[in-house]
Amino acid sequence: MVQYDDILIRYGEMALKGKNRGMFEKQLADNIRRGIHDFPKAKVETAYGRMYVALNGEPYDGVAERIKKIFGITSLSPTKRVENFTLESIQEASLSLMKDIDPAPKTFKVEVKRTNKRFPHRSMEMNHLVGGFILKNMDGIKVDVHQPEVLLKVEIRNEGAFLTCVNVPGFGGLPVGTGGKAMLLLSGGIDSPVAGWLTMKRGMRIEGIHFESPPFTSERARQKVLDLAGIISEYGTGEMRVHMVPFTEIQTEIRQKCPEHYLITIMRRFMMRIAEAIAKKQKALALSTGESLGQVASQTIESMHTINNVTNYPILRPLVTMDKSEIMQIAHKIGTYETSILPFEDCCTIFVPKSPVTRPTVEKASEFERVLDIERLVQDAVERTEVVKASSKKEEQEQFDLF
Amino acid sequence: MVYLDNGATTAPYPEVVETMKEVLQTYYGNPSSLHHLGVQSEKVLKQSRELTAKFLEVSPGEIVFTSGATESNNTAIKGIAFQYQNRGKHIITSAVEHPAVLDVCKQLQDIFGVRLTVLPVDSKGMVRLDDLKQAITDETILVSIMFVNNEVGSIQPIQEIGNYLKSFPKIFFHVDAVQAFGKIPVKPETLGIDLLSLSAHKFHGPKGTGILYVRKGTQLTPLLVGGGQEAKFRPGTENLAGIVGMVKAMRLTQQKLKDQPDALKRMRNRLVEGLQGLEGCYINSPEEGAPHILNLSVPGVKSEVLLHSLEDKGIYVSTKSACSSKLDRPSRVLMEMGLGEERARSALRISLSYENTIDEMDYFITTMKQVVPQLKQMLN
Amino acid sequence: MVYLDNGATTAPYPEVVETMKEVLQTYYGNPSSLHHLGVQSEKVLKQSRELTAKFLEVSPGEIVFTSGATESNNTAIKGIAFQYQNRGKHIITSAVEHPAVLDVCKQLQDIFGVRLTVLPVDSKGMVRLDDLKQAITDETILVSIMFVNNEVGSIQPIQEIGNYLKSFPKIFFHVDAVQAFGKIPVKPETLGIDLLSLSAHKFHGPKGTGILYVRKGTQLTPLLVGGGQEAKFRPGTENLAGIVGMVKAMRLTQQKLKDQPDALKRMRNRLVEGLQGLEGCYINSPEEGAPHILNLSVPGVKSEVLLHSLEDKGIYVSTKSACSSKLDRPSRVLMEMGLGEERARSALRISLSYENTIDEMDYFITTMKQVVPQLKQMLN
Ligand SMILES: Cc1ncc(COP(=O)(O)O)c(C=O)c1O
Ligand SMILES: Cc1ncc(COP(=O)(O)O)c(C=O)c1O
Repeated sequence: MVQYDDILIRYGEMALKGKNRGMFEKQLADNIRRGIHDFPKAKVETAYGRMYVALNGEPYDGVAERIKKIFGITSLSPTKRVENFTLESIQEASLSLMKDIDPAPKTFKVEVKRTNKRFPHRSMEMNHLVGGFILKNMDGIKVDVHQPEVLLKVEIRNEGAFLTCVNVPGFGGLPVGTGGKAMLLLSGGIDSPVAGWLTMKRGMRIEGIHFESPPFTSERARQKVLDLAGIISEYGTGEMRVHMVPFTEIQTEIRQKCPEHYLITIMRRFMMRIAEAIAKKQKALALSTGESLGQVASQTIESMHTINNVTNYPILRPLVTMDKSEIMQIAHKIGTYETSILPFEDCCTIFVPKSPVTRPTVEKASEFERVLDIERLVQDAVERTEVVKASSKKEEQEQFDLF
Repeated sequence: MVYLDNGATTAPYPEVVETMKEVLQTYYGNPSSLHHLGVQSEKVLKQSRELTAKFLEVSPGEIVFTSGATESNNTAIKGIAFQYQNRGKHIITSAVEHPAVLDVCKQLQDIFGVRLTVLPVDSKGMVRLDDLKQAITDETILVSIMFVNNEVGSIQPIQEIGNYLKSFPKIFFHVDAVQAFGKIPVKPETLGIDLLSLSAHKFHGPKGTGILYVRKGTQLTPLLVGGGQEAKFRPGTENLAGIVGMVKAMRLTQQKLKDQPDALKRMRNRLVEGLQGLEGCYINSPEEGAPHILNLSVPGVKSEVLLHSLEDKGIYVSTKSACSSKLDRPSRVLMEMGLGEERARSALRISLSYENTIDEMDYFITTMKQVVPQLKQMLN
Repeated sequence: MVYLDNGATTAPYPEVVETMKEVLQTYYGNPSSLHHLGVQSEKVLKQSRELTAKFLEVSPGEIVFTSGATESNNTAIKGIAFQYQNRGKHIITSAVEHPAVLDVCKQLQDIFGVRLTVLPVDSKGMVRLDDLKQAITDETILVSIMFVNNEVGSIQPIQEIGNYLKSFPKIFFHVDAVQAFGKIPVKPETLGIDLLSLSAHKFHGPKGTGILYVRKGTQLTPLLVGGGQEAKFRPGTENLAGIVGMVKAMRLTQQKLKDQPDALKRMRNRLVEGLQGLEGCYINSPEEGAPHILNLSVPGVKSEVLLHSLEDKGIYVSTKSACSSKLDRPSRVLMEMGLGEERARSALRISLSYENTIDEMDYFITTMKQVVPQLKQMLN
């Protein structure tokens, strides 16, 4: 097992010119720092237009696991630093790196870059010296200069020689915190966390809004939502505020006073109104939802139109064109799936009408709603909303003083 | 707080906690060690075994200490299945067993080619002796039937089955008596039982300890293999603190059963009477069931919703067995009893212990009468 | 009292006892129950798992809580053997394993038709990588090698084996690390280990709790079947007090390893030096063995006799592994190391913990120098 010294971080520099760049880098460095807070010795460093994490003895695997999630990073590479400039130590280090690759590669290529001109061997010569050493000491491996499985890069600089041969892809995107704020309507299901994740991908900070209906929903359902928020926050700033909106009263009012087939439409219109009110308070400029077209009867374009009618806020629907299977794939990839499928009631599963309307209209919805004191209900729910901070940091969750 | 979830688990008696603390501090030597500390631990272990045997009216050599009923059940069922596979490969169990029996049998069926008969139950949740008689074949090596059902409290005809099986010396009889001990008399020998499982945390003992009674002469292919402890039926360094805690809990519980044999029954009767006036509330437990379990349904109100409404008032109950309660499925046991999906989806289990009081029953009744109509209104 | 039998078991830390008491009293709810008491217990359980994962530098989803290393070993070995039997039926282990590994493999051989290769060890008690290389066949599904031998302290070449096995993605690597945790770094992931067993009572935690690390993606046919707890790898109501006690003990022990990395080694060195002057006393442990175990022999003086003489002076040691110490046989491990029957019959195991002191070592040395000549004289 090779002990790596640094992790080199690459980000989409091309897209970033001018003064945005400094802000972008600072946010990315902050997000990485928060992501690896429990590896205290690891330090984020920016120098000469690149960013790297000095491991200082922390395990590469554990640190990389965290970093590779963070939006804004296109790829990363573990690097080995060789402090003395002897040919032998560079050869040995190169070999150990190659041997560490699992599964063992069949072809490779060496690429040496020498900026330290005092080093006696030139780049081209070094390519042969290093490559030859590896060929001699590893079975079943060949050089392929065109399409090598592994590209071993050796950079000989004044501070030392830096070796990398693994390139771990990141998720790309922009660092969370560089693109304004949206409020995410977060249920406990599969879709909304994925929608949140995709919203974050473009650099937006998000806060969650969750509708609770005790006693129909439980402590575990609430915890599940916070867990989900914690999981997706790992891709951004490491934490996320979730607004817990008490929704029982509104649901029962609708249930008792409005026609059953419009129940879901009206309920969702209330959710939008409340979300907008909270967004205003939190200075967010958009709402984000997990809706996709035609998934369930309530997600027709007519339905979307009718629900959208109560707000002027932009509603981001990152999943709108996706199939369920695509959404599930992402949920698996980002680690929310297992939590999403835990079977606790959420506010949308309690009152399920037998035949919900599939083509609701704005006119009808407004008319049915007239019996309700919309303003009071919304205001009351917003006032009683509780804000809870979800976090990927364990010590910020509820902890027991037992250990 | 009114804790009515004693079927899921119980709070350890304060005396149990104290005694465990003492064992942890004083008798930490390994019972297998040759020196004094080991000898002391071994003596404590021996006394624990003797007391357990006394409480169950069996011999000390027939007591195996385990890590709980799940392990006891697995050890018994797989132990017989592997040990006697040359005699036959047929096992009989019931449809209302705990997963720690039913799923063990199914695993044997799926992976090890055992043939399985799952006996149905009647509307009271009881197996019929006739069904059992018909199921027995030359190949049958084991019958595993629980004593008291954990969801509805039905008491199975263990004595009848035990008697009947006496004429089949080659068939072993295993009984999961987890919900029976301390509530009704449990005497494996007079009941004709060969193997019997108990779990300490169901009678105010610690979690992670249990008992397997193995009738003398019964061989088992050991499930766990290792250092040879527990007469090789269950090796591994003995959890002495847990064992002593369990034995203490057994003693205290048996004492309560003796001193107040009707206490549980009185509380349960109070519940039944008190709930009679509540519209739309049905009792699922058979009248002659175990005294500490009462299962009821309020059709139209999902179990989980009623549970959380009661929780708001400080009352803790469960929907079905604890370990399956996180799955959003109708109760399997109620379905098997033929009570229908609506009742199986709206079931609550109230489970009592000697620590509960009649006042708590009254509080529960009052609360139900308050909460249920509210919920019904909200849901209509 | 000078307790030098920490390889058999350790005294729980006072903090462990306290925290267990608190859990027993406060967090007795069943983690599977839906109400608040259950939720609280579930959260405590979750935190326990996260901490354990952190200590071992793995993910929480890879941690399974068990009732001890015997169960962990049985679960791992049988779980792989049954799950992957279609791939092959060959298992490799070593001659110096604890019975909770070796006898499990033998049971699989005797009853389930598994082919077993038992690797020999050299005079230091270590397996040779070359022997392992030669033993591997297309049929091999599991290699089970302990980390630190419990009788003599030899550290097996786990890293080398782990590295080597990386090129055999279809072979699983199980490590019984019971005697390693807290004494040397145990990081299953970097060592290339798929399954790893620990037992809490070997590092001042409670008896009856253990850990099985199961690398992500590894399937196991569950040994225990039941209510589905522990991701179905190990069902049964969780022993929360034991688990929390164990995690606390892990934390304290790791802290000691970090704060005083040489403490054990220094004590062991003192023993070695101090005993050099004692005629007829041979060290059986390899020099580069684990820092907490020192095995020695005084040929001509039977282990048991020396043990009891030391006991008279308040010193508690053991003859070999605790669980086999009641059998009057020469140490199997020493025989395998080729040390001969005479030394294998007169062996003592001194096993240390961070709670021991240099003064105690000196007392042990003095006592040995006093007792051994006396015994020799009496026996001549
Ligand atoms: C009837 C029955 N059998 C077995 C068990 C399993 O016991 P444990 O979880 O203690 O292993 C339980 C309770 O969970 C039970 O109620
Ligand atoms: C190496 C080794 N493996 C396994 C065990 C078994 O552990 P337990 O008895 O806690 O199950 C022990 C100790 O007894 C041991 O030393």
